[in-house]
Parts: sequence; structure tokens; C-alpha cells
Amino acid sequence: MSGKNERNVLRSILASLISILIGMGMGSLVILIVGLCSKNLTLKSTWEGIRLIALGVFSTGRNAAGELTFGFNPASMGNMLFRATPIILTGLSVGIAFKSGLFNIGAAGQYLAGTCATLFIALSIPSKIVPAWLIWLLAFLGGMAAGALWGAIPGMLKAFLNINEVLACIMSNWIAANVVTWLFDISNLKNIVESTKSGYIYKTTFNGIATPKLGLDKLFPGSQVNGGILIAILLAVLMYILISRTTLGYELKACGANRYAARYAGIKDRRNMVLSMAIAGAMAGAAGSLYYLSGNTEFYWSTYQILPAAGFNGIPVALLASNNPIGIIFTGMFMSTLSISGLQLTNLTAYNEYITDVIISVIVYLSAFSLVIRMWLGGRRKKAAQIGKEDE
Amino acid sequence: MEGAPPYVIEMLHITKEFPGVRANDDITLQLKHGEIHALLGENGAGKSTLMSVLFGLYKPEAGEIRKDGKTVRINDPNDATALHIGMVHQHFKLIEVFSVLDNIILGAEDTKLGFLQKKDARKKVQALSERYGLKVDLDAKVEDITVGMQQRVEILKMLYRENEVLIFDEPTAVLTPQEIGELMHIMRGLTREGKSILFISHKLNEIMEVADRVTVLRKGKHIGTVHTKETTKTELSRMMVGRPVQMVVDKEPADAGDDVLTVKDVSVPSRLYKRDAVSKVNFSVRAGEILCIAGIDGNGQTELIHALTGLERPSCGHISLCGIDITSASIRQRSLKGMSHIPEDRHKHGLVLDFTLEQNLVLQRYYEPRFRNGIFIRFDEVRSYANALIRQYDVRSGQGPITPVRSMSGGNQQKTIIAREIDRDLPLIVAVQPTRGLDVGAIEYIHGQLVAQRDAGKAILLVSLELDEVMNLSDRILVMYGGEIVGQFDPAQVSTEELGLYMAGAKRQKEEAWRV
Amino acid sequence: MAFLIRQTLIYAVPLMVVALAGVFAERSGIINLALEGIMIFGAFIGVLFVHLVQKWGWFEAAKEVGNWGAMQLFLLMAMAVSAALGMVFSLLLAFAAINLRADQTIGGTALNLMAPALVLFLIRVINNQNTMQMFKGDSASWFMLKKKMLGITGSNFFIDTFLNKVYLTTYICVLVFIVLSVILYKTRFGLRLRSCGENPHAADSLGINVLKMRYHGVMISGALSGMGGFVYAMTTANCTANGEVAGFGFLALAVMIFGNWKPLNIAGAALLFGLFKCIAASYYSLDINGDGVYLLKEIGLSSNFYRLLPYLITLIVLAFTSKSSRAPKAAGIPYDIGSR
Amino acid sequence: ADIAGADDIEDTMTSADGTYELAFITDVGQLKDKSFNQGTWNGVKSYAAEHGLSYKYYQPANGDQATDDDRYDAIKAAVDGGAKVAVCAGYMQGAALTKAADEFKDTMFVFIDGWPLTGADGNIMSNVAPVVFKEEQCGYFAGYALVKEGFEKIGFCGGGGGTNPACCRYGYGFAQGIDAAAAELGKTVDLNYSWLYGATFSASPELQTMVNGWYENGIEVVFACGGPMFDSITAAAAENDCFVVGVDSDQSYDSDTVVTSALKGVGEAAYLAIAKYYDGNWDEIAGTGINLGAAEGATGLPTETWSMQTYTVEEYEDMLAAVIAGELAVDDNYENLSDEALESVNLSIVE
Ligand SMILES: Nc1ncnc2c1ncn2[C@@H]1O[C@H](COP(=O)(O)OP(=O)(O)OP(=O)(O)O)[C@@H](O)[C@H]1O
Ligand SMILES: Nc1ncnc2c1ncn2[C@@H]1O[C@H](COP(=O)(O)OP(=O)(O)OP(=O)(O)O)[C@@H](O)[C@H]1O
Ligand SMILES: [Mg+2]
Ligand SMILES: [Mg+2]
Repeated sequence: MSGKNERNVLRSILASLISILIGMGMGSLVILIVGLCSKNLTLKSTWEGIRLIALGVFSTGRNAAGELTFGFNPASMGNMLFRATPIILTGLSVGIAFKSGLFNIGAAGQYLAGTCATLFIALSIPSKIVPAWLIWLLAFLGGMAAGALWGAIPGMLKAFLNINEVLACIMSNWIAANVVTWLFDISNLKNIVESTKSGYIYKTTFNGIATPKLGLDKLFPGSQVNGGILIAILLAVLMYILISRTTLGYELKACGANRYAARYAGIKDRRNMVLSMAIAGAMAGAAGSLYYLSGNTEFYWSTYQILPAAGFNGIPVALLASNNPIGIIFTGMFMSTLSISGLQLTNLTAYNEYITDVIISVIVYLSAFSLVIRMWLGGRRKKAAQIGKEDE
Repeated sequence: MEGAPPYVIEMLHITKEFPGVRANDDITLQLKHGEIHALLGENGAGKSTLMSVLFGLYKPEAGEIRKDGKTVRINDPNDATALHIGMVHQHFKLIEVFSVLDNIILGAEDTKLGFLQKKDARKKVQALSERYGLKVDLDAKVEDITVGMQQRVEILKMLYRENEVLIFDEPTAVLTPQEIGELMHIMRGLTREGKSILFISHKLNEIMEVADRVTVLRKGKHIGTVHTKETTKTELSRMMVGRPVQMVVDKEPADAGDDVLTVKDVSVPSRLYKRDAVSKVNFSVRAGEILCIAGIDGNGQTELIHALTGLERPSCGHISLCGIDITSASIRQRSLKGMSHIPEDRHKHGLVLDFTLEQNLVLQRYYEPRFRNGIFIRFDEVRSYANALIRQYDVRSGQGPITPVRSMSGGNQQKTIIAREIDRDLPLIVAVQPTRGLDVGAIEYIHGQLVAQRDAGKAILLVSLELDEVMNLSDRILVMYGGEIVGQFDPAQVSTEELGLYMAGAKRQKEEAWRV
Repeated sequence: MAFLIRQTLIYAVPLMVVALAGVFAERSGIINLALEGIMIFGAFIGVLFVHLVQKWGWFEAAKEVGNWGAMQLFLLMAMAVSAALGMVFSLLLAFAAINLRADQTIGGTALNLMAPALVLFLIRVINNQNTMQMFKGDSASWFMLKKKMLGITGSNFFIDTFLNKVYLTTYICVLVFIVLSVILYKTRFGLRLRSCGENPHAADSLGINVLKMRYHGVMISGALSGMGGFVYAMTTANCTANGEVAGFGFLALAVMIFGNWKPLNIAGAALLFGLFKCIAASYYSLDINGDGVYLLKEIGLSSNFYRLLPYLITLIVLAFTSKSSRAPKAAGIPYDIGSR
Repeated sequence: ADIAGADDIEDTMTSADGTYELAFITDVGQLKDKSFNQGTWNGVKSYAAEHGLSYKYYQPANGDQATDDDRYDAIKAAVDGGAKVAVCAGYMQGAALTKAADEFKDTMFVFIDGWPLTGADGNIMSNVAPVVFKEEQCGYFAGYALVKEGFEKIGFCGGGGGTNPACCRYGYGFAQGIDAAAAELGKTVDLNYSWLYGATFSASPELQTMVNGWYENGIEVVFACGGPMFDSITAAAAENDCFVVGVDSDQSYDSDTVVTSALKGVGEAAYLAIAKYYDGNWDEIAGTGINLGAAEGATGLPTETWSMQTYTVEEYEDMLAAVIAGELAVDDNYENLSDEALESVNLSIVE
């Protein structure tokens, strides 16, 4: 009986894999074209570039003969997990909103809101008085709450004033960027006395706050990984349970799939819209919070003209996973794998990391018509399906 | 028309298939110069499809079209326009925010260097509108004018293109009786000016009144073509349905009990216009009876039902259910207090098409203790409940409870809603057009279910546009016209003709005569 | 005051044309969320063109002798090239949205991600850093029109505001804006385009090729935003490209909605936004009355405040106007010929 | 060394074995900023070209929002990539370089605008050679020259948001130079002094608009003290037919609006430091590094390319000699900057 469902999941995964392959293919093609057009770049370095795109996370540098070497690279692997943490969470943010029919392009602003609240809490409460773990917890929860609040605003604008959420989110992003700049501008958390920086906020380690490593640093020596990744995975599992097992999840999905039918069935569609955006915002807030609570990351506070990329990376992560929270864990890791590849590419060849952004954008482009791809896959399988149907 | 070939249009042996449906099966239709030729058939008989083929919207798998005796190819609406064939679609194809004039010239614009020459166009349209008596306000926006005027705009669009063959797809379904009369008048005027008209309807009266000849379709097949002068309504309806009609539902007289739903002085504002769509309506529905609200579409039925079920707020008045005031109760509260609702628009309100069948079957009760364990849904309970309903109500689908509802047929989608609403076993069932778009078998089934519920002591409020359904099912009839209730009738003591007069606003009872 | 107006126009003009770009797409039925991306791409193309042409020395001689007419020709060529390539880039959206009936919001987002990625990748490959500049000199000394060039010696408000220290791009854009607005409302093409954004089924039944019209809409949109991107880079950023346009594409989207998809309102909204941008950057030295009193400086509000004002106002205005605001009805809905 | 001509050396080279001996790492700035980073890079390239060495530029991830970790990763990549000498430009490298230098003892680091770094063992690390400059001197020269030239309304736009010591020294020296010349001439000079829109050193429309407003209101010349900010400021100057003072390198080649540039020999310093390593003289600069000023020929004004009409080369050279001789000392403690301290300057700080 559930054969159909499994087939659907399989088909989604296959469609995503095809998108990924085409994306990587396009990236390789760009590298090839650039390599062929540039007189400085040899065919060998082009081939190296292509190999790094595919296997960058396993790159271990070059051997004495100058050949690329590959193998298990604990630092890259750990950094991959570290970078995956915020984008899994922003992916969840986008995915949850999608499930209830909303396009949350405001994850960037919610991420900033979370970052701001977290840093203020983590740096303002003296750890001499309050135990560090408690400050950590307060900062994390504060970040999630701020994200939730910031997400709820476009949710409310949509629910009660019928303002398109895409537009409300875009505006709220830029408002967040300016408000955060303003708040830090008038705060005294600016990184002046450390004397090696300008325009940054203290790291949270300045106040003795950092996410515990939970032994992951032993597993992946030389990397920045910490317990945040486990929290992200835990939140993804919680979101999965919320969406697929609970009455609230049922209501959110109903609102997303057909707002009018949900209202007809007595579901409070407006409240759910706000709630869903608030949950989405909490996820994005958690992303910013965990990223900066790692202790070794610094926040550039004069952010009014730049929005954090993590917010937008959530979109491809969610799309690629068909908004399935468990799938998002994997697609988030895939995206951060790509960004590690990009770094290796910059460091080991004359190409640069932006090629991985090109690949991601191609993947998003493809996922815009993933339905077509899925249908195409379905078409090829129709015969098999029909035979299957007769069996039932 | 001496010397001219007898037929302006001939459609010979047309076959058109859709995935799984043969909508037109070897159909031949011939249209004479200057005649009004009606096309008659039940829902889904293939009338619109045939006309769409003629208008170039669909390509037939087989068959031939001739214009003035010459074989022609019509691949798209441009070809049809070039052959002076025009069509007024079942759903008007107008741009709501454009002015009437812009709508008329769109696609056939006169230009100089690419710039629109609206002055000339305006003169031309004014001349046409005078000649055929089609009164329109050229500068009004389409969204601000009445449906009748919108139809005149559609007709002017055809005349502006100098069409000779005019196709009307169910033009009367949306009109008030006066407007229908006007349209008939206009159509006759058009034929006098040498136009030929194809006219789709499943209303026998209209056809007998205005058409010269009738072609009857049934399930995609050509049943016959007859002169209206040489046939009767009974004969036509037999041809249309394939067996003698008189679909009478077997039912005992009602044994009405206490009031379940009471509606007092309820008014509902209109969304489109600055007036009330429903004004000061009073009635009550009693246990064990089927009360039917009859009326032509657009006379306030939808708004009234929305107010009763909580989808909209009434501007004044009181509604009570089983003695409890629910005027401002939420939808969920109404539902908990005993109202189930079979909605008018099953795709918009009734179903979450992307959910599975079982998810849709618990749409109104997923929150009940039986289906949840704290905050978690009990999937095993949902599954067994869905299986039980599917068996009991004979809902057919590809994969049972996990079928996506979107992939189910219209009849089974409706059965899903019926099963869900009836099984809740609540004292009041509000059913709005429960059989719309369904085939005879499905209709019979649903009618049977409703009567069974009535016999079980439920109060049923039925809204229907089909007079036959109204006459068959109801124990009491209220007629709505212009947002008001204009009469109450006992189906056994009133004729459809009499009801029609009330529905058209031609007659009206004094309120005291029927108000309880 | 002259400074305020000039500087406001500098910010308003790209917003205006790019908002009109959004109008052309949406009026044809395609939501173009990719305005930002196409602007970024257009800015890169225009700057690259200027850079290369300077490198090849085509206008070297003309620049030496101060032939400002030739410089304006050069500028026009760069505008044309960025418009053309912007149009080409927008075909990606058109293909996905029209032929494949893809989700337009996601397709637009993809382009918004793709443009900076591609642009930065190429700039880094070409230039070894994240910005691409003119090969030599700056935009003002190459392209700006000053009154002495035009042989004007006098000075009055009109001359100082509109004929001195201005770019030809401003007037070209205003002209293009007017011409296209007229086309949208007064020509057959415009009428048909608008009908496709409102009711494609109706348009189709009248023999209008909806897909073709939508392609035209998106392509015009792409050309306008590509050009707008270059104009932005040219006039506000000294002809540099760095994979961003400071959210101007999104702001243009807001301007479009703010202006209710109508050109005249859009021009007004763009001016308002431009004014705030200008105030935010230079409120400290804005002598509005021309009497040497810097009013805004006296008020003493933080520049942060002026910077977030346009976004805040957009939201507030949307909150009040969302009821009466009307997007083209069919915008965002893929049109399926099979469904007629 | 012909460092000025080094712009023509390719920025990208591909070595046969995929390793690069000389590495250059920026902090947040852009490589081709026409001043600080580009100047340093040119020094690296010149040395490499003259001695046939391989070289590569490493930019930390996250562009102008790079963090210590990103910079550490870039340095590590350079070391992994076979760097023998890594030139790290920018004072923000401090934390990352401390970590990296302690870890990679076999690689020599040149820390431009830096200070001696202490390793984990508490000793100053000998594989780091910090290079600092007396920016207050060239700032002073420029400010003095402008007023002598006849400018009376002057602006200063600094990068780093007011926390970059090098930029602060530049600005403070500039103000002192203006004050000295104005006092000599017996007039009062207006000075607009701002760190606004400079935190990332990048060019921006906001900066261009702001400076445009300054020029519009009578400012005649602005000291563009922060890499790529130069572009926004020259654009505004060209619009208004006004002037700019360049920074770090001789920027008169990049814009006709440049009257002069406050030179600081970053390229020469990089070249010199690399040469010390290859000549076996690293010990001379190890750990404690060098502080370069007019005496070493590392700060000054480019008299061949400046466009001064009134102020003469002789006057400048007299002043330069006085500074070299120690007769004229410019205060480098930028905390002392204030309107009161500058008697002949009408200082307005824009924030
Ligand atoms: N585009 C389509 N794709 C698939 N099936 C279709 C399509 N259009 C119509 N059909 C099917 O073709 C058959 C004939 O439909 P058609 O619309 O011609 O009926 P009709 O006689 O006009 O009915 P009505 O009175 O309800 O308008 C129906 O079974 C319908 O479901
Ligand atoms: N307008 C349409 N466009 C596309 N597909 C259609 C359309 N109308 C009907 N179909 C498809 O044609 C098939 C038959 O639909 P239809 O509703 O006519 O079923 P049916 O056999 O009449 O069943 P039921 O008796 O339950 O109504 C379904 O698979 C439906 O999806
Ligand atoms: Mg029909
Ligand atoms: Mg059917």
C-alpha cells in the first residue's frame, strides 16, 4: 500500500540527484571554458579544477610531485559539518514555511535578528556572575526568539493585511540589516580594544561563552566543528516529527496546500500562517545563534549593505530536499561540502570559490522545474507503475 | 440566400479524444445560413468540446470541417476568426480591468504605426451596438458591469470582427430571466441580419423558444438532429438522457421535528458591489426535513450559506443552531455544535487536493481525541477509519486511503466529501449543489444518502440550481431572488413553471403568507 | 537644492527603469523576481565593456582631445550592450517560466543567486579580486556632462540642476521610460501584452500568442534591468562591478508594487526612494534651503535611521494600500496552452 | 627594484609543481586597491620576477567579512602550498598570524602594518617580521603641502572605521600638517574629518554621495585614506573638478584629480623583507621587525608627479630633511586629535 509513497520519495531523491549532477556538470563546463580561453591555465589545471569540484572535501593537498592527493581529511570534514550547521537550519526555516505554502525569503533577516540577540545576551551578561552554560542557553533561546519574532512580522503582514510574503520578507531583511547595524553602532560591544580588528563584534569567547565541542574536535582534529551540528540535526528531527506526526503539522500542511479548505475545516489559517513563519524564523534565528556561539566566529556589524549568505543558501537546501526536514540534513551537508570544495579550489588552483555558487544557482534553477523532471522520471516509469497497479 | 450552398458550416464525423475520454465520437453537425441551431446534451456530453474544435482551440483526431462547402483547416482561433467564426465561451473571456472598448478591439485592433486608433473603433462599435440593440457603456471597466452587459460585450466582440457564424456556449446559465429574454431577442435580430448561430444549452424551454433545429449529443455521440417545430420537450429529453426522465427519488413524506437551524433577519454584504447580497432573510430548518433553497445562480445563495457556515460574517441578524446562538461563532465552534457542510466549490473549499484520501477524510475530525495521542496524530486510527468510510460509501480510487485526491474522478471526490460530512452524524447538514457536475449514477447515490439522513432525523438545508433536484428531494422549498426569500412552497403543490416565475422575480409572495 | 535634486535623480533613475522592467514582465504574466540578478549581470557587462574598450584604446584619441560627444557615444554603446546581454540573461527565466512552466519565484531566485556567482567568478578570474573597474580614469571624467562642455557659461537653477554635472544616462533612461510607458498604453503591442498578464485564456482565444507576448515581456524586462544595472554602476558606483547592486533590484520591485504597476506612480515612488537614499548618504551636508543651514544635521538623527526609512515606508504603505493594490491577475501563473 | 612597474607582471602564475614559494595574503582589502595591498603585492611580484620564484595570492574566504579563522585558513593554505615567505598585509592579520606562525615555524612571515607577535611559549616569534611605518609623517607632509598650495577647505576620509592604527596615524599627521601651515600663513582652515562608510575600505555609492556633498559645499580637496575608497572619492572629485590626495602608493596614475599622494613604501618594504630572507639576513628583521619612516625613505610625497603650483619641491625637501634630521617631530599618538589642539584648524568630525 505504501509502495506509491516510497516511489514518490525515491523519485524526489532521484530528481535531486539529477539536479546536482547537472549543476556540477555546468560548473565543470564553466571551468573547462575558462581554462580553454585563458592562456595562463593549462589543461592539467582545468582537470584539477574539475576533480576538486567533485571531491574537494577529500582533498589532502598536493604531494611532492605537485599532484593533487585525495583521502580522508578530518579538518575539511569537520569544517564541512561546521559550515553545514547554519545552512541546515536556514534550510529548515525555508522548508517549514514552504510546507505551509509560504516562501520565506526572509531567512537572512531572521538570521541577523538571531545573531543580534544572541551576541547581545552572550556578551552583556558577565560570566563571572552567571554560569557560562546558562548564558549560552539564554543566548541560544534568545536568538531563536528574536528570529521567531522577526519571522512572525511578515507572517502577520501576510495573514492580516494580505501583503505578499515575498515582498514583506525582502523588506524585513533590509530593515533587519539596518536595525542590527544601528543597535551595534550604539552598543559598546564593538571590537575596538582587541586592537586587531575593526567593524567586528567580540567573539563570544571574550566572555567565556562557546558551544561545547562534545568530543567532535577529537574526531575531526584541526577543524572548527562543535556541538552545534548535533543541535541542528536534533532540530531537524524535531521539525520532521512536528510536520509529519502532529496535529499542528497537519494543520500547517493543510493551510499550505489549500488555505480555503483549511479555513472551511475550522483551522485558523491566519494564526497558522503567523505560527509557521515564527517557527521558520526561530530556525533561522538558531542558525545565526549557533554560528556565532561557536566562539571563534566574529560578526561584522556594519552589515547594512550586505545580507548574510546563509539566509539565501537555505533556499536551495530546502528545495533540493523537497522540504523534507530529514532530507535537509543531507542537502545542507552537501551544500557545505560544495563550499569546502570551493575553498580547496581557491587554494590549490587558479580558480575561485564562486564557481560553487554558480553550481548552487544552477541547482536552484533546475529545482524550479523539478516537477517537470519528476514528471519526466514518472513518465519513464509509468509502464512499470501500471504493471504494479495491476498487481495491487 | 439563393444560389448559396445550403450550409454555412459543416462538421463531418468529428472525433476528439482526451486521455481516457472520447469527448466527441463521430459527430456530424450542419449549420444552415441564418438559422439558430441548438446543441443539446447533459453535462459532459461533449458540446463545448465540439464547439472548441470548430473554434480552433482543439484539434480533432478525425473528421472534416467545411465552410460554405469548402474544406477548411482551423488550427487556432486566428483561423476561425479569418473564416468569420466567433464564439462566446461558457466562461466569458474578458479582461476585467480593461474598458469595454479595449475588450472589444483586443486582437483585432486598428493601428497606425503601431498606435491604437480608438476613435475609429469607437465609432464602429457604437454603430454596431445601435444596429443590434446591444446597449453597453464603452468606457466602463468590465469588472464593474453586470453579467448581462458582459455578454453583450462578448457579442459585440464577434460582430466587431464581422463574424457570420456565432457560437454561444450556454449563454443563459448566468443570466436573469429578463436578460434571457433580451438575449433571445438579440439572437433573433442577429439571424435576421444574416448571421448564423450555434447555441448550446441543456434547457429545453429556451431551445424550443428560439432554435430552428436541435442536434442532441449524449456521452460524446451524435443522437440526432430534429426541427423544433416537429418535436416535443419530452422527446428531446428522452434523446438527451437516453431513457425516459423523471428521476424521482423514492421517499416517504417528511416527519419534521423541532427547529434545528433558525435564521433571523440575516443580511450579508456583497463583496463586489456596495449593496447587500443577502438582505433580511428569515427561515428555519427542522429536524427530519429537507429544506431546499431554489434560485438562479447569483441571487445571494452563496453568501447566505457562507454566513451560516461561518466563512463570512453577516452584517446583521442572528443565527442559532439547536437553540444556541452561533452568529459570531467560529467555524470550528459551529462544527462542534452540530453543523456539517458540503461546500459548493469542492476544489476550493471541500478538499485539500494534494492530501491523500485518508487525510481528507479526517479533515473535520483530526483533532478529536480518537485520532490523536496528545499532540500526535494516531495514524493507525486514521487508516482504519478511512478504510471503513471507503468501504461504507464505496469511494473508488487507485490506491485506497493513500491515493492523492487530486488524481480521483470528480464523482469520487464528491463522494469523499459526502462520506466525511455525513459520517460525522451531526443534527444539521448544509449541502450546496451536492451533485454538480456528476453523472446520473452518482447523483442517484447522493440523493439516496441525503434522504436516508433525513429519515434518520437530521435537518438538511439544500441549495440547488437544478429545478429537477429541488422538486425531487425537498420537503419544503424557499425561492431566493435578489438576496431575498420571495416565497415558500410545498413541492407536491407547485409546478416547475410556477417556481420559475418566482425565481425570475416575476412573482412574489407576501412575507406573512409563509413566514413561520 | 540642485545637488539634492541631481543626486536624487541619480538614485531614482535606475530604480525607475528597473521597476518598469518589473512592470513589463508582470503585465505579461511573469513575476520577475530576478530584477536584482539581471541588474548585477548588466552592471558587470557594461563595466566589462567599458573596461575592454578602454583597454583596446578605441576612444583614447577622442578622450585626449576632449571630444565629449564621442564619450557619450561610448556611453550609449555600453548601455546598449548591457541591455542586450541583460535580455539574453533574462531568457533563462523566460525559458523556465514560459516553456517549462516552472515556479517563477524560484526561477527568479535562481537567477538572483546565479548572477553574482557568475559575475564574481569571472571578475576573480579576470582581475584577481572581487571588483572590476574601468581600465583607466573614472566615470565622471569620461562620461559626465558639464556645462562648460555644452558651452554654457551662465548659472541658474535649471542649468545647475539639469545641465551641469549630469550623465546622459539619466535623460536616456527618462526617455526610454516615457516611450515604453506610451507603448504599454497606446499601442497594439501594449494592449496585447497587458491582456496576457490579466487573462491569458481570453488573449489566447482572441488569437494572441500568449507565449510570444510573455517572451517579449520578459525580454524587455531583462533589457531594462540590464541597462538599469549598468546605469546604477556607472552613476553611483563610479563604473565598478562587484557582484552586487546594494539591493536596488529588490527595491525596484518594491517601487513597482508601491507604484501599483503604473508608470506614473512608479516614477513618483522612485523619486521618493531616491530622495531617501540621497538623504541617508549625505544628510550631513545637505543644504536644502540653500542658505547654509544644514537642517537634517541639526535634527541629529542617525544615518541608520534614514537608511532604513525607504524599506519601512514601503511596508507601511503596503499595509495601507494592499487592499487597493492590484497586481496583474495572471502574473505568476504559468500558462498552459493545453488547458484552454 | 622597479616596483612601480610591477603592475605589468601577471597576477596569476602556474608553477610546474603546483607549489608557490612566495605567498601574499590580504586581510579584508582587495588585491587591486591601487594602494596598500596592490603596492605590497607589487613588491612581492617584483622580487619573484627578478629572481625567478613562484608566487601566489591567497584571499581569505568571505571577502571583506573574513574572520580570523578565514585568515588562518588562507595562511595555512599558503604554507601547505609550499610558501617559504608569506607576506601578510594588514593589521587585522594579528590573531590569525599569531596562531599560524606558532604552528608553521619553518615559514617566514612578513607582517605589514604589524607588530611583534608572541608565541605560545611566551617568546617573541622569530619567524615573523613586523613592518610598521610612520604614516603620521607623510600625512603631515600632505596636509602641510595642501595648505601651502592655497587650499582652505579640506576633507579627510579614512578607512577602517576609525580603529585602524595606520589610518589613524595618517589622519592625525594630516591634521597636524594642516594646522602648522595654516598657523604659518595666519589663516584658519576648515577640515571635515570622517570615518564614515570606510569600515571595509570598499568604495560605495554612499561614500561617493557624501563626498560629493562635501565638494558641493566648498571642500576643495579630500585625503582618500583607505584603499578602494579612493575610487568613490576621485569619482566625486572628478564630478566637481576638485582634488584628491592619494594614499600609500603614488596614485596620480589612477586619476587626474590627484594632487599628490601620501607615500608609504609598502612594496619596497615587502621586497626588502623577502630579500633579507633570501640573502640570509632574516635575523636582522626577525621578531622585532622594522619601523620605517622618512629617514629610511619609506614615507614622503612623490615630487615628480605631484601637481603643486605654489608649494615648491625645495620647500618640501627642506621639511623632509628636518624630519629626517629629527628637528621636526610629528606626534603619532592619534588619541590627541581634537579641535582644541589644532589652533588654526576648524575641525568638524563627521559621524
Ligand atoms: N481539456 C480536457 N482534458 C480532458 N478531458 C476533457 C477536457 N475537456 C473536456 N474533457 C472531458 O470531455 C468530456 C466532454 O466535455 P465538454 O466540456 O465538451 O462537455 P459539455 O457537454 O460542454 O458539458 P457541460 O454541459 O458541463 O458544459 C467530459 O468528460 C470532460 O471531462
Ligand atoms: N478539464 C479536465 N482537464 C483535465 N483532465 C480532466 C478534465 N476533466 C476530466 N479530466 C480527467 O478525465 C478523467 C475522467 O474524469 P471525470 O470526472 O469525467 O470522471 P468520470 O469517469 O465521470 O467519473 P465520475 O463518475 O466519478 O465523475 C479523470 O482522470 C480526470 O482527471
Ligand atoms: Mg460545456
Ligand atoms: Mg464525471
